[in-house]
Amino acid sequence: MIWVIALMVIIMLAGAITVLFVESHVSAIAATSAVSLALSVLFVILQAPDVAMTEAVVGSGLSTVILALALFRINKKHGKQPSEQNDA
Amino acid sequence: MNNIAFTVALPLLAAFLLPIISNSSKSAARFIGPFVLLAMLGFSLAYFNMLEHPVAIALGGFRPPLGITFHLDNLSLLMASIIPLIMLVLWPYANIEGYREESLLLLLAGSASGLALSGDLFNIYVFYELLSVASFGLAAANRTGAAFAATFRYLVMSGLGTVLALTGIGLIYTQTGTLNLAHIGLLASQLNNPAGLSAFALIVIGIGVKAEIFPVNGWVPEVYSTASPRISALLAGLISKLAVLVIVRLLVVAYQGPEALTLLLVLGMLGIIWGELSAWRSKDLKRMLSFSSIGQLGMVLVAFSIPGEAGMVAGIAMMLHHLVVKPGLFMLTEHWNGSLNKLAGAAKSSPLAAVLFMLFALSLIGVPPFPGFWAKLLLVTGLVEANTPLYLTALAVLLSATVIEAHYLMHTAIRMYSKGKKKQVKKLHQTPFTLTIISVFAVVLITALITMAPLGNKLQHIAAESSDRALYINTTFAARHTPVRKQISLIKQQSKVQ
Amino acid sequence: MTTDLIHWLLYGGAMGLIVIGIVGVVTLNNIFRIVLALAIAEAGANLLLVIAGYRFDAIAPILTGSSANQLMVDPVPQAMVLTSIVIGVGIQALALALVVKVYQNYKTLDIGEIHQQLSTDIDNSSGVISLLSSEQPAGERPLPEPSAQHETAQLNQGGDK
Amino acid sequence: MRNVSALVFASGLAFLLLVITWQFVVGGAPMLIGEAILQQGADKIGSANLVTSVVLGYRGIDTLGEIAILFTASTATSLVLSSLSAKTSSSKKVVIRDDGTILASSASLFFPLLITLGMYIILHGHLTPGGGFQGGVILAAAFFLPLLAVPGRGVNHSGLALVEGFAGASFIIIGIIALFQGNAFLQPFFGHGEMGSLVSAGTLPLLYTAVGLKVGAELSGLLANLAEIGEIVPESTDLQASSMQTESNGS
Repeated sequence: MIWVIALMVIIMLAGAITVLFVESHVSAIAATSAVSLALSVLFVILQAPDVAMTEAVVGSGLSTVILALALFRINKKHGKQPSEQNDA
Repeated sequence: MNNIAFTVALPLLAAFLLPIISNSSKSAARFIGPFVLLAMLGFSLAYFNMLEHPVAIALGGFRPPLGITFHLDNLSLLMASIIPLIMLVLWPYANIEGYREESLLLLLAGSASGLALSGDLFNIYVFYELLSVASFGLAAANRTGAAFAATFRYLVMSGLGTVLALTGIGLIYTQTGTLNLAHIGLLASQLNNPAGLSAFALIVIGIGVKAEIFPVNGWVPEVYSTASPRISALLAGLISKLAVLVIVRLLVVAYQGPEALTLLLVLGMLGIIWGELSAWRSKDLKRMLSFSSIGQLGMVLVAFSIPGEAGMVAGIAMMLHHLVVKPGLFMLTEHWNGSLNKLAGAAKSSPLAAVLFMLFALSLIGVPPFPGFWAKLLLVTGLVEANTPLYLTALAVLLSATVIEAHYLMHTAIRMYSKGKKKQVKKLHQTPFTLTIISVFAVVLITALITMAPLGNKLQHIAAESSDRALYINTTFAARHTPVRKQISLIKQQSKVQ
Repeated sequence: MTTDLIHWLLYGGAMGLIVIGIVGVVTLNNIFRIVLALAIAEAGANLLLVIAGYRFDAIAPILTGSSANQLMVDPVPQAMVLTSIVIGVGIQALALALVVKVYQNYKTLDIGEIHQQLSTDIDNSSGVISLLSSEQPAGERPLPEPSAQHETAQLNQGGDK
Repeated sequence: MRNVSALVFASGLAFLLLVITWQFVVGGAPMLIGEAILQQGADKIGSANLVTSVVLGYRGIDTLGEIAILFTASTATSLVLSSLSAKTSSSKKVVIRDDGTILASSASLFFPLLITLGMYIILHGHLTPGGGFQGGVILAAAFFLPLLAVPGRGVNHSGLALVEGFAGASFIIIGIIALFQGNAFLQPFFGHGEMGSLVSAGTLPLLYTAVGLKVGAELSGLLANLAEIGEIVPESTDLQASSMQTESNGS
């Protein structure tokens, strides 16, 4: 079991550091999601099934969707920006 | 049928139902907010009259350390009655765009009274978060780009504070195994170590985002300049005091060691220096008031860091004084929102407003007959009596801050009475509605001035009660689900036996 | 030995997440990324709470027929973490809505630029000549308009860019 | 400069936290209230899942605060985004893209499945892991999936408001009914029932249903608000430019 814990902690910390340094926003969102997933595995090991379920559903599901929607919105604007500058 | 839980439940209920009601009848929806606030006022005042001795109420009917308790003493009930009062005064009767803002204000009221009454660490955290989210919504309600950006920075800083506070709560729970404040107080000796003290520091910094404490107050000038004056008045006047109240409770119940007090003292001093110097440098009224509010809260913190009852009296006095004066000043910026230079001639266009400004400014500086003077006097005597090098340094900082404060406030006042260009003077006219709101605060201030002697006694009483750690703990553990009157007699019997 | 290692792994993981998250919030320049870093710091605090309720050889706090006399882990921190996860996602959604609106208004995600534009906006709306604007190149310096309101300030910004 | 000071601050914090954890032992926390709740929780509340008894029983008002926070966040989000959605609502129908029938039909297939799953998780919250929050998120997903599959389909916002209003209100009203019975606010009532059966644990399943519906409605509202601004912006540039124009003028 200790190997699972070690693996999950390493995935978690690596994911967190990735969020800080990776270039693309999409990868950053994916890394956050990975952190949540590893965290929910840890919660299962720590005998917290309720929390694990919530973390999996909310942390790596819902919040990823919310982040993706917001990013989608921002990118869409981003693509249009040059033409707007011309207008101005 | 009189239960204090209604002061939390009713506004939340109304806020939840407001969208539905406003869909069917807009005019009915407009009455709900003020009505609920009046009801809240009624509930808390009813308890205030009944209360001779602090009581605790176990919510959910579970024995105190297990369930969540509400702690009712003079201080918390005072705050719980001030909340609906001040919100009634600042309620946006005229310019409501939709139900959303009303809904957010009601949520703010409910969470604020929860925060004032709660005696459970995690419950305080939940209400604090609710308060934060509602205030984000209100701060962004102007919907300008600047308001969004300022609110975002506010949110990030607040979110950081949340993480720190939650870490602090986690540390306390790891060490004591409980969340109830009174129970933590019983186990306080376990917290007198680096881990316990850093938990306190983390919670102070975390909750301190709302209390405008020194390192985490970068949001203050931005949000207060971009939000509407009403919201600034609420945040600076009321919400910051509730955050301070939480810190004070924690200090009294669990952290009476010198380290925690020194931390507060140093943070308070830094806040005073930073706030007053920035206020002195600022060139427009809104930012000047925001920075001065940071300085004032620094003084409140310094006051609470004085050990014993003297500090409690001074702190509560400073807190209540700022609570009355700052909203009044912020409401003045509703029509005087330009730079200080543009205020020239303001006294001519609305003489009453200028007089009110003078009144508030003099009281804020601490000129003798006004209530602000007595509050500052309590603080100064407290600092002199504490008589250690650090407290005397704080005294020096406080006195020089007062000089700076006098300089910039009087400078502004003089500018108002100087002659301005005609075209500009017209724009500085305050509307009667705003003037009425400001006058309410002024009337409260003057009433306090007249009734200074009984008010001082009452303050002493409140301070003695709320700085008594044993009383807090006993009260909480006596909480049963019995009617309040019976509970009071029970506590009396117990204290006789002891 | 294994207990020690588990101890270090768990606390190291929780504290690591908190510190990485806070460093991210303080150092990152991109506001979208700051929201992500905040979520990570929150996850660390949640893990810390769950660890506080853990004990070895205990089962999850759910009563079943076979769990009569077994040791259970503490349910209180788990309930707290449930609450704080849901609170976190609410705040995250609000933060992202603000990010979208800030981006629409200021056309940038850089916190430094946003801060600068914000100060200029506030200065403009109150008619103070900005302290910051003297550091900007002359072309970007907004004209101090005495009657400028928020809207006009924004339009100026948009036009200048 | 800013980075350097931030790193100094962060390493200080890391050092502090490491010093603190040095003292702690995993599994060594005192657990005073936790132990007491493990002892008497089952008898007092009658819920097999003790986390549920803490969430809805011992710390019920925390949960009330929490659903209020979700409500506040959703209200504030729609307040923040509303200036836009009000303006583009007229152009809503512009973007009906055909994303293929497969996606749309699979979405409608998943809808009842997800609803059932969500309701199952909510109703068994007092027996098994899971409950109002988890089930609520799944309900939100169920309502959101068709929205993604068939862009341009509007959300019934007033219906959502109705659900979230009444769900939140019923949570509080259940709490107040306890008051009128002479108990404390949010005190669980009704009989405990037989431990482990579906109808047990007094008012807890009712409260969790309210929480689940509230969370579901709140989150679908949030997602719809965020998604609408992602989906609605028309493909044609002139329309978007004009909407941008009105927006910056009107804000």
